[in-house]
Order: sequence, then C-alpha cells, then structure tokens
Amino acid sequence: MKNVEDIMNYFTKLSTTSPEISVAVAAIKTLLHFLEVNKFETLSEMRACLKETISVLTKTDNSVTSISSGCELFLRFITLTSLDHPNFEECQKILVERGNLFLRKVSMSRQKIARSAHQFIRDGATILTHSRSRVVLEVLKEAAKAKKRFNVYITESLPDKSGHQACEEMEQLGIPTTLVLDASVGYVMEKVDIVLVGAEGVVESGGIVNKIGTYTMAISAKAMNKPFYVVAESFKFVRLYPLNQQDLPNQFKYQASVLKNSSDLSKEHPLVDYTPPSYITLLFTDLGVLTPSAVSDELIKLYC
Amino acid sequence: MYLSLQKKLQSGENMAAHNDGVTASIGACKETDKKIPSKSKGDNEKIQAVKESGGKHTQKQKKGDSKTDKMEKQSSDSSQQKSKSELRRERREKQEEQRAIKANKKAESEKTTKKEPVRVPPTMKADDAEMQKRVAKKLEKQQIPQRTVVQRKVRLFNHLHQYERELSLTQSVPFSCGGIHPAIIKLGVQYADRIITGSNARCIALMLALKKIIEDYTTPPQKELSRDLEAKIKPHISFLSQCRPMSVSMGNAIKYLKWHISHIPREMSDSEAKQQLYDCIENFFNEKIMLAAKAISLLACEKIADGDVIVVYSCSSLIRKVLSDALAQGKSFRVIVVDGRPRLEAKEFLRRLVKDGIKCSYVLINAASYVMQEATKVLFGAHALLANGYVLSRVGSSLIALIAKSYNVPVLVCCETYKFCERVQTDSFVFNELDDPDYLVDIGSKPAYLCDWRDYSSLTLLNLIFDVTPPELISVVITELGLVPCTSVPVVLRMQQSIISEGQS
Amino acid sequence: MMPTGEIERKEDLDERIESFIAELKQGTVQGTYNVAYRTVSLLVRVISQTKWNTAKELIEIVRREGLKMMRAQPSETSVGNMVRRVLKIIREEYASALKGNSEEGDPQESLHKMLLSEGQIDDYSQPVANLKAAVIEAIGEFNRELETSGDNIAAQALEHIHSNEVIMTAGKSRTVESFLKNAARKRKFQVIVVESAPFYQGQELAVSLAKAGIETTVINDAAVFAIMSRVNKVIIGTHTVMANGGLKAINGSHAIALAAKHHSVPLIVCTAMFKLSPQNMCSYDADAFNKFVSPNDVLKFSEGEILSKVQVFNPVFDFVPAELVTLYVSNIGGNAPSYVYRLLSELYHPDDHELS
Amino acid sequence: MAPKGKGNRVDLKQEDVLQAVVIADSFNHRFSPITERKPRTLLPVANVPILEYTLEFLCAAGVQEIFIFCCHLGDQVRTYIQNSKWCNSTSPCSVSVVLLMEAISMGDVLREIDGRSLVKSDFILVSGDVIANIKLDQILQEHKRRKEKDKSFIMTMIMKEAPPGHRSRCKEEDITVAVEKETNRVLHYQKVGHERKLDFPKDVFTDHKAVMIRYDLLDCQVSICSPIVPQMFKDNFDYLTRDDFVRGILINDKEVMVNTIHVSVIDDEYAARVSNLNMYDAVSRDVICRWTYPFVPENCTDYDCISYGRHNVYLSKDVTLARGCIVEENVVIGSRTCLGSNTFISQSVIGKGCKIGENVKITGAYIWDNVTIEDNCEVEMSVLCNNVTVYANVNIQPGCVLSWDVSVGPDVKLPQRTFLISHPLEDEGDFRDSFSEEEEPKVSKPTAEYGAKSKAFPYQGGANSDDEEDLVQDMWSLAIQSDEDDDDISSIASDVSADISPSGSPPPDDVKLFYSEMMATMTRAMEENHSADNLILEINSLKLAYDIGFRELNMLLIKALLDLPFRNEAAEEHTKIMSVLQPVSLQMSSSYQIILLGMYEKWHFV
Repeated sequence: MKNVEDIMNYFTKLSTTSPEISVAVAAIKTLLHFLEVNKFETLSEMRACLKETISVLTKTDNSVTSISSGCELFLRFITLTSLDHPNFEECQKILVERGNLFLRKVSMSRQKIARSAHQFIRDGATILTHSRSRVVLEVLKEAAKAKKRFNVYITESLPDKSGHQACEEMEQLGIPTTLVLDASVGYVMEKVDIVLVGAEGVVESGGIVNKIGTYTMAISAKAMNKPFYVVAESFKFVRLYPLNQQDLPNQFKYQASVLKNSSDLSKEHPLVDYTPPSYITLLFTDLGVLTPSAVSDELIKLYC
Repeated sequence: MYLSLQKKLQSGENMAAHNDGVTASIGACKETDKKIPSKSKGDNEKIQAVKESGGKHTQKQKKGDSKTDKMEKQSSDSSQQKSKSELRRERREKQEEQRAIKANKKAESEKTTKKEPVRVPPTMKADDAEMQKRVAKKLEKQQIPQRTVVQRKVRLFNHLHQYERELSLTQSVPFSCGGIHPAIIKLGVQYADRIITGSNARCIALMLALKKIIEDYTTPPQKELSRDLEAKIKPHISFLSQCRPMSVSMGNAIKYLKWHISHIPREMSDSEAKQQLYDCIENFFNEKIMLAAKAISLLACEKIADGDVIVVYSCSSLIRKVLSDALAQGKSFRVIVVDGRPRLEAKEFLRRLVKDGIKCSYVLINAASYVMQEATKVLFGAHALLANGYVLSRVGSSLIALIAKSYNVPVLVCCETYKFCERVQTDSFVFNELDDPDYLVDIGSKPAYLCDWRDYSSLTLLNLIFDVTPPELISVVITELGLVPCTSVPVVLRMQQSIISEGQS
Repeated sequence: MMPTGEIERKEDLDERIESFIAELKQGTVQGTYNVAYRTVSLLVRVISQTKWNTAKELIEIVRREGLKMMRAQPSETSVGNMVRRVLKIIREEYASALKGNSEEGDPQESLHKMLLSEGQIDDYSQPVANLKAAVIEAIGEFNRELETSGDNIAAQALEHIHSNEVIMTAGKSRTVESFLKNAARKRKFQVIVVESAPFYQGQELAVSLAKAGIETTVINDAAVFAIMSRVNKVIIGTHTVMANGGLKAINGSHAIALAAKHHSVPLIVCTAMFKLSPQNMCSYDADAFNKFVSPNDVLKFSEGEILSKVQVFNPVFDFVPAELVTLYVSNIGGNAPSYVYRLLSELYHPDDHELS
Repeated sequence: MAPKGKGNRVDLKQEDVLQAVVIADSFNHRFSPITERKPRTLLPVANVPILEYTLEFLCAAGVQEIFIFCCHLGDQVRTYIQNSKWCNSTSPCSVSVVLLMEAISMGDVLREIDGRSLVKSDFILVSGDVIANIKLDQILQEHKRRKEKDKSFIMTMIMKEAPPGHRSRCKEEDITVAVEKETNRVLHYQKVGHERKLDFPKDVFTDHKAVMIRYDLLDCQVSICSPIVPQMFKDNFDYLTRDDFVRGILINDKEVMVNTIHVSVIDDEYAARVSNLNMYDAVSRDVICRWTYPFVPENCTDYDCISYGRHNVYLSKDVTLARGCIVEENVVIGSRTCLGSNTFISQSVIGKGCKIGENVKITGAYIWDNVTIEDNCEVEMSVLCNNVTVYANVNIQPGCVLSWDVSVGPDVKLPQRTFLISHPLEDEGDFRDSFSEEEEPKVSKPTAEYGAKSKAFPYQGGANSDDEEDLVQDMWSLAIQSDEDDDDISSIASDVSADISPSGSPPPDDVKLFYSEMMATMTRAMEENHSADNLILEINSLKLAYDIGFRELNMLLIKALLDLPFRNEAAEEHTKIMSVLQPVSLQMSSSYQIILLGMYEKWHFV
C-alpha cells in the first residue's frame, strides 16, 4: 500500500474507531503498519518512504503538532534501532516488534501520569482546565476515584467548542463541572486553586504548544500566583524551539486545508499558541513529574 | 507639594529659608546614605509645615492663614509684632547657634534659622553631636530630665535615639512649681512604660492632660494668654517627647491646639478663653476621633461580607470597633488575629474580640503565611499615613501586607485623617522608634538565650516599633472621608487644610 | 525455627527500632542530621542482623522496616530519604556484582530508553556472593559522606559571602552556622538573625555567632520586611528540599523569602544532599507536610477562658515555593532550584519514590 | 518479667528501675451507666482509650515498669493490655496488670502494693484516667535532691497552673493549697468543693515565712512517692484516698515523725484527669487542640494512619465524606466511617465504623464506634456509646448520654440531659446513687416515648448531685462569659483625667483652709527645723481648731507630704522631710502610717 489513500484510510480508521488514543499514537501506529505491510530493500529507501508518508499525514486536518511529534519520534526510533543486520528482512522484523513494544509502553503512559498527578489535587480543590484533553480527563477520573471532592471550571474553548464535550464527559464521571467562556479566564482565576491543562506538544524550551487560549490562561495564573500544571505523555515531546507565537511554524498554527486555500493567513484564526516555560509550574509526564527544564534535558538525551 | 515648592522658590524672601532647608535635609541624608532627592523633597515639605505652624502662632489678626503660600509670605514677615518674651527667647536660642547666622539678618531669616534644628526633627539626628548638645541645652533650660542613651547602639539606627530602660524618668524632675505639671508627668510615665499605647489612646490622653494644664493655668499679669500659655505648654511637650517620641497623631493634635490658642483674641477673658479651648479640645476629640471612627466603621463594614475570614494584626481600637460593628450588623465572619513578639499586643486585642463574641483564631506572625491562604481580607490600623502614600504602622504590618499580596488577598487600612502627615519616608530606617531591646530577651518559660547579651560585644538587639508599608501592597485606605488609594494622601491633606482654614475664618 | 541467637538479635533490633520510632513520635531527636544518621545506622543493623538470601528479600526487609520508621513521624522526611538512599545503594551493589561493572546506568525513565526498550534489571532474585559485605561497605562510605557534608558546605562559604555584607538568616541550622563562621574566619561581615519565635532558635544562633566574634543583630520576626532593604543576602537552612525545588523550612521562612524577593535580595539555601526528598509536597495542606506542636508556646494554657473560644495554631514548618529560591548550596556545590530533579535522579531509584 | 528497654534508654536509667503505679479505677460511679459495661480507663478520648494516653505518658517519662491496678471490670483492662503493643516483645517498658476485685479505694491498692512489696524505690503514682505530657525527668531529679536534703520528705504532688474559670478546671476537684514560697512545701491542702469559706490553721502562717495560698492549681493526680507511702497507708487504715493521706500527713505534721509533701507546679506541659463527663469534654477538646502534644490522635493510634488537616480536623485514611458534607473544626473521625451529604459536623469526635446519614447536624458530640445515625438528625453536646442507633429525624438536646446499644427514634426529641440504657435497670444500686452524675425523676418511662423502633430505658441515678445545674452547664461548656476588665480608650481617658493627687473630689472649704494652714506650718517647720513634736502639737491644735476628723487629718497629712516636695526646690530634701515627719506619721494609727510610708516610697520612685 504505497499509495496515499490507503495510508489516509488506515489513519482515519484508527482515529475514528478508537477515539481514546491520541493523534500521535495513531500516527505512529499507521507508520508501523506501513512498515509491516511494505517491503524495502534498503534502510534509506524505507526512510524515504516513511518521510513521504509523514508528509501525507501532516496534510490531514488533525493537530499537526502531535502528529509531527509522533512521527519525529518514530524516525528517531528507527535510526536508534537501525542495526546493521545482513539481510534487511530480519532488521525490519525486529523494527516492527520493537515498535509494538514501544506502542505498548506508550499506551500505559496515560495511567502512569494519572497516578502520579492526582496527588496534586487536594480534597475540596477547584481546578481550571482548558479545552478537551484525554490525559486531563484521565487524571481527574483518577482523583475522583480516590474519593477527592473537587470541582472543575472548563473553558468552552472556541472555535471547536471542545470544552462542551469535555464538560459532559466529566459530568458523567460525577465531577461537578462549570463551563465558562474563554474570555472569563481572568474572572474565575481567583476562585481557582490550580490550573491543569493538556498539551499537543511539549517543545524543547520546556514550554508547551496547546489549544489557543492556553497562553492567556497561563499568564493570568502567573499574575495570581496559581500553580499552572501541564499533563502530557512523553511522546508529545517535539523537537522544536519556538521563540514566540510568531516563531511557531504555520502548519502548527493552521489546519492544512486553511494553509492550502487561504490567501492571507493574518485573517485566519490560529488554533494553537505557545506557552513559554516560565509560566509552567510542573509537567506531569509518564517519565515522572518534571520541571520545564527537565523536559529539554529529556529531549537532549534523546536527540543528541 | 512640588507645586507649593515651586511657588516658594519664586517667593523671594523665602529663598534663604529654602536653601537652608535643602542643606539641612542633605545633612540629614548623610546618616541614611540614600534617596537624597526624595528625602530633600520631604524635608522641604517639612520646612513648609513648620514655617506654617511657626507662622500661625506668631500672627494674630491674619485669619484663615495656614498652608496657602500667599499667607506664607505674610506669616514670615509678621514677626515684628512679637511679645517681648517671645523675642527674648528667640534671641537666647539665636545666640546658641551664633556662628550659624550671618550678622545682619532680617527677622524672618532669623526666625527661619531658629527653626533650623526643627526642620529635620532632632529625633532623627541623634548622631549629630552638635544638634544633641543644642537639644540638651534646650531641655535643661526647660528643666526637663534627659534620658540616658544606651551604650550599645544598633548601627543601622545611630540617627535615632536609643534609650536605656529606666526605673524612673521623673526621678530627676525638679520639684519646683515652675516645673512640669503633675498630669503631664503621670502621662509621660504612662507613655514611657507603654501603659498608654496606640496613637488614638495616646492622642486622647494628651488632649486630656493639656486640658488639665489649661484648667490650672492663670494668665500672669500684663501677659497675653495666647502667647504665654503656649510658652507654658512648650516644655511639657518636650518632656513628653523625652518620655517617648511623639506620635503623628499627637503632633497634629498639638498643632491644632496651638493654632487655637494663638487665635484667642487679646481682649478675651481667661475663663472665656479656657472655655473656648475646652470646646475645641472636645471638638477635636469628637470629630477627629470618635465621629471619624464611626464613619470609618460604617464604610469598612460595607466591605465585610458574610463568610469572610479577616486577618488582623497587632492591636487597634479602630479595627475592634469596625469588627464589633460588623458583628452587630449580623455579618457572619471569622477573624484570625496575628501577633508579633515581643509585646504581643494582639493578645489583649484577642481578648476583647472574644469578649465581643467574635470567632477568632490566634497565631504568631511566623505562621501568618499558613493562615493567609484561608483569609479573604486583611485589615489593620495605621499609626500614620505619609504624604508619599506609605503607611507607617506597627512593625510587621508590612510583612502581613506582603504575604497577603502573594496570596492576592486585599489589604484594607483603616486610618482617621488626623493621622495623615506631610512627612515622606520610603524605608523604615529614616524615621522610626526603637523599643527597649531587653524585651526580646524574655521568651517565657524557656531558658533565655540572650539573658547576658550585653556581655558579647558583637551582639546587639534591635526592637523596632514601626515600619512603613509601600503603597503597592495596600488595596485601600479607609478614612472618614471615604475609601481612598494611599497614593492620594497629599490630596486629602491639602483638602483638610483648606477646610480647617475655612472653618476658622 | 530460628536459632535462639537469631531471635535474640531480632528482638534487640526490633527494640532499637521501636525506641527510635518512639523518639521520633515525641520529637526528641534533634536536627535532621541526627535523624538521618540514626536511620542509616539502624538500617545497617537491619541489613547485618536479619536473615536474607537475595537482594530482593533484602530490599523487601529494608523497605518494610523503613516504612515503619517513616510512618512514625511523616514530617521527618529525611528518614524516608535515607531509606531510599540505602535501597538505591543495595540496587547498585547488586547490579555491579551482577554485571561486574560498577555503574548501573541511569535508572531514570527516559524517552530514550522507551524507544530502545531496554529495561534495567528488575529482578533482584539471583543470589549474589558477599552482597552483604559490599552493601555495608558502601553504606559506610555514604555515612562518611553524611558526616562531612556539613564541612563541605561550609567550605564554600567564601564563594558566597564577601566583605562588609549584611546577611540575614533565621532559625538555627547547624549548616548555616558553620557556613557563616567559616566565612567569618576570612571576612568581616554583619549578620542579622531573625529570632524566629516561638522556638527562638534564632536567638540561640545569634549568641553562638556573637561568641565567634561575628557582628550580630537580633531582630524579631515582625521586623523582617523593615530590615530587608538593607540586607545583601539571605542565607537560610532548610528541613527538606522538595522534588519540585520547593523548600520545607522553619516557620517564617516564606515571609522572609517573599520579603527578599520584594527587595530582590538573593535567597541562598544551605542544605546537605540528604535533605533532598523525592516527594512533591506543594501545599501546606498536603498530608504530613507540616508538624503542629502544642499551642502552649503561642498562647499559655493558663490564659484561661479564651482558650475554649479561640483556635491557636503552632505550625513548625513553612513552605517556600521554588521560584523564591535563588540558589541551593549543597555539599556537592551550588545548584539552581530548577536542577533539583536531576540531583534526585542521581540519588534515588525511581521505584523507591513510592515506598508504600 | 524483667524490665525491657535496656540499651536504648540508658540516658533515663536511674540507679534502679523507675516504677509507676496506675490506679485504673476511680472507685466512684461518675460515668455510670457507661462504666457498667466498660471501665473508665478504656473509654475512648478522641478514639483512643484513656489508659493508652496514661501509659504513653509514663513510658515517655522513662518509666520502665508499670503496675496497673484495677478492680471494677478489671479483666477487660487485662485483656486489653495483653492484646496491646505494651505486651509484645518490643514494648519499651513492662506493663503488668494486677486485679484487685475486693479493693474499694485507692488506700486498699496501696496497702496491697505494700503487702506484695512491689515498689523498691520512689515510684510514680498515677490514676488511670490521667492524660498528660509532663516531662517528668527534671521533676524526678528535683525530688531526689530534696530527698537527700531532708529524709522526712516523702511525696511530690504535681499540679498544673490553671486560673479559676479555666475550661479544664472541674468543680469537685477544686482545691486550695498553702505552700511555703521558696521550698514549695505543702502546708495546707483542702478541697474547696462548694463551701464558700476556707479556714487555714494558724501555724501555717506563724511557723513559716512567705506562704503562698494558691487557688489557681489543678491537682492532676500525678505524684512521686517514696516507698514508705504504701507502708503509711498500711499503718493507718482510715486513709482511703490520696487526699486523706495528704491531709493526714499535714495534720501529723506537728507530731513526732514530721513528713513533708512538696508540690511542683508545671506550666508548659499539660496534665488533666478525666474525672467526670465535663472533664471528659474538656480533655477531649484539649487533645484535639493538640495541647497534649506529642500525644495527639495521629500520633497515638499506630497503624491506622490519621491525616491532620486545617482547623484541627483529623480524618482516618478510609473515611468516606459525601460531597457537600461540611466538617468544620475540631473534629476527629475514625476509620471506615461514612458521612452522608449535607451533613454538618463540628467540635465532635466520631468513632470507627459509624454511619452518618444525610442532613445530619452534629455539634460538640462524642460518638463512639459503630454508631448509626440516620438522616435529618440533630445531635448536640451528647455522648453516644458504641452501637447506638439513632433513627431518622431525631433531635438530641444537649447533655444526653445514650449508653451501649441504645436505639432511639424515629421522630422523637430527647430533652436535655436524658440518660438512656438499652436494658431495663436491674437493682444493684449499691453505692451508685451516692455518686452518680444525674438526677432524674424516679418514674420509669415507657420505652415507646423514645420512638417506635427504640430500645431504650431511662437511667435513674440517685438525686444527689449538689449543684447539678452548673455541673451540666460547664459539663457541656455552655456560655462561659469571660469577665476581665479591659481598658479601651474611654477607661484610659477616665484614668488619665483622674488627678495625681490622692483626693479625687475637692474637699469642703474649711478643710481646704486647714490644709493650707497645715502646709504652711509644715514648710515653716522644715525651713526653721522645728523639732517634730512641736510640729505635732501645732498640727494637733490646728486639727482641733478646724475640728478635723482623724481620718481626714491622716488623709490630708499624706496629701501634704506628697505635695510638700513640689513646693520646695532641692531634691535631697525628702530625706529631711521624712526625718521631720516620721514622728508625725507615728502619731497616726499604724495602718495609716503604713499607707503613708508605702505611698511615700512609691511616689518617690514613680
């Protein structure tokens, strides 16, 4: 299945059939699948193919940040494990099974995070969160399971109003949740004990790239000395060092479709923003509870 | 303030005075080697104030003077019609600082130079030997005992008086009828031993004592009450400030009284005059303190909501009134009383609050940041509000305000306007009051580590009384005039003064 | 059926542990250093006096006994730290005995590892020859490190204190005391000590500094803000350093730290490595963060009626968030608070962070 | 069994083992009906048996051998101890329980001790319901030192400072003691009870210089006795309680063998006795407010770990709090307890495994284990023993006691101070009525009145109690009105306005005249150095002339003396004044003279 459609189909199938897995994982799965079904003669050839597949994936209208982070990781994975085996068949096989192993680890990461993170939620706490993040939900679920009584403010987070969905999900978990306007972040902040957000990507600076509005939230949290916690699986670590919003690559900020057919981007709404590390108290990852500076440490270990 | 300064600079004959002012202020700045510009500004304001107070009692028929600059000038040259006694005293003081004065000076310039020591109050120039000699002389002349200065001073505060604890101040008070009035002696002792504390209480006590003096006063033949009485009062005041440096409230009260004394017409009979003075003391007491307190507590209660957790620090009669009134209005709230060593005034405060039936918790200031996170408001009284918006208050208030800020809890300061003053101050060093260091030694039942601290030459104990809280830590100042940001203190001051002048004319 | 000698030793051991626990509960053990030291020596006994075959068993035993001690006084974090540290040592020794090479490699989770999917050793069940000796020997080394930590820190004093500085400190930390005295041998500076009621260790410190000829001024806790504007450096000790770089220090430190921040005065914290705790306690209300002793020091019991109406609190510790700390001076040098996590990963094995 | 805990507590080791005797029985029925099922020492304070505190305290104080004497339901105590940590190998001190079923007073116990000759050296005598955190070691040393000094010294009583009106002072334990100031030797010891009048033997004051009469002490029934004490009990059989003993010793004081008792007053530490229900309340509060640190809930109970939260809230790990249930302050909640939603709890202790329904309001209540309270109940300042069931919509008024297994409700309201038991009262009212807490009309109420599903019978104690009212009053510490004078502005003002001169109101005219005259004479006398008696004569004549009463005369004299120095210049004159006037004052009645001199001195050093 060299051709683009199949890949796209497989990918979309994944993300539709199992919505609970994050886009990045889906991407990785796709790539792995791609490896399984295809035959390659040389490593370089395989790389080339993968590269183009990735470019295809990034064309989809999902959050490019996570996809690219996932793929990035996968490539790195290949380079690291590319063992000079006489026949390439073997090598490929090994790759595949290693890959599955990796996926298995990844799939556990969310529970791991939840376990380490929920200790930060006190009984009777008030939490502010932004948009919809599967990990955040996981954490809250864990906390609720631990008989903690807390309530949540969640922003509806335009444009896709993902907050509404998240709000319902939490209500189902029996967590009293209040939906607030994106604009009312400053207003609710003084009632809030901690701010807890997910992330689409964690960048090398230790900052995060996340749904638009996160930055605002971080700033107002800082202004009122409220802890600002980020929950993110480690496969969301991106090799990227944005200096400011403007420095953030466009394919991160806008959907592929928009990029394609809009003439003037300044008229378009960006979908993500960049939150510098100075605003982040801690990141809860499956590698443990990290300070922003620890993140870059991780990435250095990985890529250098 | 700046504006008025400019005016003064233009007003020719005050030039000299002004310059002196600057030099003096710079002299003052030497000891606290910082912020010369801001300080000198402050000092100039002080000059202005002093000149006015000087001006006021020297001129008689000029009604409605006070701080407006035009009046200034008239006031200064009004020193021709001065009673002999006045002049004589001046001359004596003049001789004391002969070298300071050019031979040929006009009366007003003399007057200004005479005021020179007062520009930077001597209480803040304890490290200036000459100045101290002068003060000493003056005290002798007024037959006022002087306190023995502590032998080991805290370096940072050399410019302030640091006294030894004495079992009796009045021991050396001469028993001549000309000496200090017993009421004042008693008061002085009560000040020195901190039997009467809190700027309100001190001020009231002072007023009552002065009343007593006035009662027992009879104008000597061929003298005027308006002059002589004031002269009589002077030594008493300096005695009191020997016992304990005067609070701003007292200063203002005295200023107020003096002004009234000096405006008693010549022809008025003693009894009438006294009656008038009683009345104006009464007024001051009622309007400036009692009514003000009422007004403030009205305003403050509006700010207290149900379910509030209010942190209060140290002891303030005003705050107590506010809280008990709020309770009377059926507000349901909780109070956390924070206390600071060594005097633990708040313990008494706590007792009173509990007696009023308010639900209280009690912690020491170290635990402030523990309790602050459940707090919703911080409330404390002030010793004085300075013209640059800083709040002079019991030491520790600033710390509380700071912690409150870090948990973004609003800080409300309650303060009657008669505690506003023209002085400016940006740190707690320039002007402050040092309490007896030995209070730090006593740590209850535990074995006192510091009991023999005097044996270690390199060990000093510092027991501050006040500190200043920068305006950015304070959300609002509640005065009887309403809620004001502390930056608008000068405005209030100006307004008040104009009111006074209207009131008197 | 154990031989009687076994039983004897067992009982003796249990007794020691029990009494240590009792002392912890009554808070009679003075100073974190002593707590740490005694914990380690007890653990050594545990290792030497109990019966075990494999590292796995040993780890189990140590963990069990350790937990007992930790439960006694949860606020004494250094107990836990020491237990973890000993566990780590055991693991290392085991690994080295197994692999032959001394370093086990960084045990921390990392993306890198996840990718390479190379797990570190996780079964400790193979029997290893003379592990006991090795472990005890290693712990002995560690003990020496403990003993010298104070001096190591003091040795760095001159790097941080220059002449004619005005330095503020609070409470009485042995580390800080020796730090200042060490500096005083070379340089002349002035120390302002906050008395830190209601325990007044500050006064104690002041006296000892004055005896050492350092120009010392004692102030009461309320005067911190007033004085701060004249202070060049704040140097305090601490009770625990949290994983996120925060501090658990003597009551009142938070206020001092805030004041220092407000006047932008650097806040230097002297701490030995054994005070680093992998726990992330990030608020006063976290369980077992703080210790509350009898309110008697704050308000005398003989005060009478008002007691029944008033709540009096007497917390021992204060939480200082990481952002208020400028620098940690530990026995291995100075570190920024943001680097604490790294030190932790070197000190403890990730599996030991949660012992229970 | 040999005393354990060698190695570890060498520091505390005296030349021989330190022993303690715990009297685990109060020999009264303060707590009946509760104590009919369980001895008092095993009743829970903050979910921990009282005895546990006592033992912890002793063990912390370095005691190595503890004897617990118990009679009433003693076997329970024994079983408890056997299953407690005190009996397993690691316990730091050896605890042995001695059953004395026949004992009816503390005296018997001590005789028994003597009989078995259990104690070898000085031992600590504690009653089994003491909760304390005293550091005994320095008191012990003091005791030893004293003993070396005088052989006759036999006992140190430990008392706590607690001024009148203090929460943890209980009425019938009220005492006054007269102690010698510097030695702290007890000269007189008397229970105040309720009589208004106290009498002290004269010799208390005559024989000793500097005697303090203290009413601000709380006898916490902890005392260090020398081994002869038991013997003395044996010698005279009329000693029933320790108080008898003390009194006896003090009376015997004048006889041949002079034994002395000393008191050591603790200030920092805490100590109190759970002697009756109101003390139970007070002590529980103190424990919850951590006065007894380190013996606080989360420290005392090992192995079910309790977390301490703001406002003295102690929650066991596995407590279930429904959403919206408020746990306000000073609350202890035992493990496995569930609280329904919108339930409000404050100032209370709730035991293990309780079920509290919804919209329940519990304030100041002591609820023991496995209690069930259904929805919409209200419990105020009451004690609910184990396994009590309160059905829906029951309102329990202050001062109630629901003994074991009682169940009440639904839909009833228990009036104040109802005492209920689960089984009809069988008659063994031996000496209960003479002690018991409560007075109920002796009519037995039909059980129906306590609700349809109820299993409850009124408990009738004898109607003895002296002033039940205020007992119950402060039993539940209702409305203590603090009455101390506070000087706010007004009062300051007033006292400022008061003049320095001793006479407040202006005296009538001729008095004024007299005064000025006298003043003149005295000044003259001084200037011209008249002899004193001349002066006296003159003043007397003046006195007659203006016919001034003696009192005024003295008053005016004093005033004059005080004014005099104002009127003349040099300071060194007072001595002279004194010298001149001494005789004058002599001529006054002694009391006035004292005042005069006193005032003179005082004023001199103002």
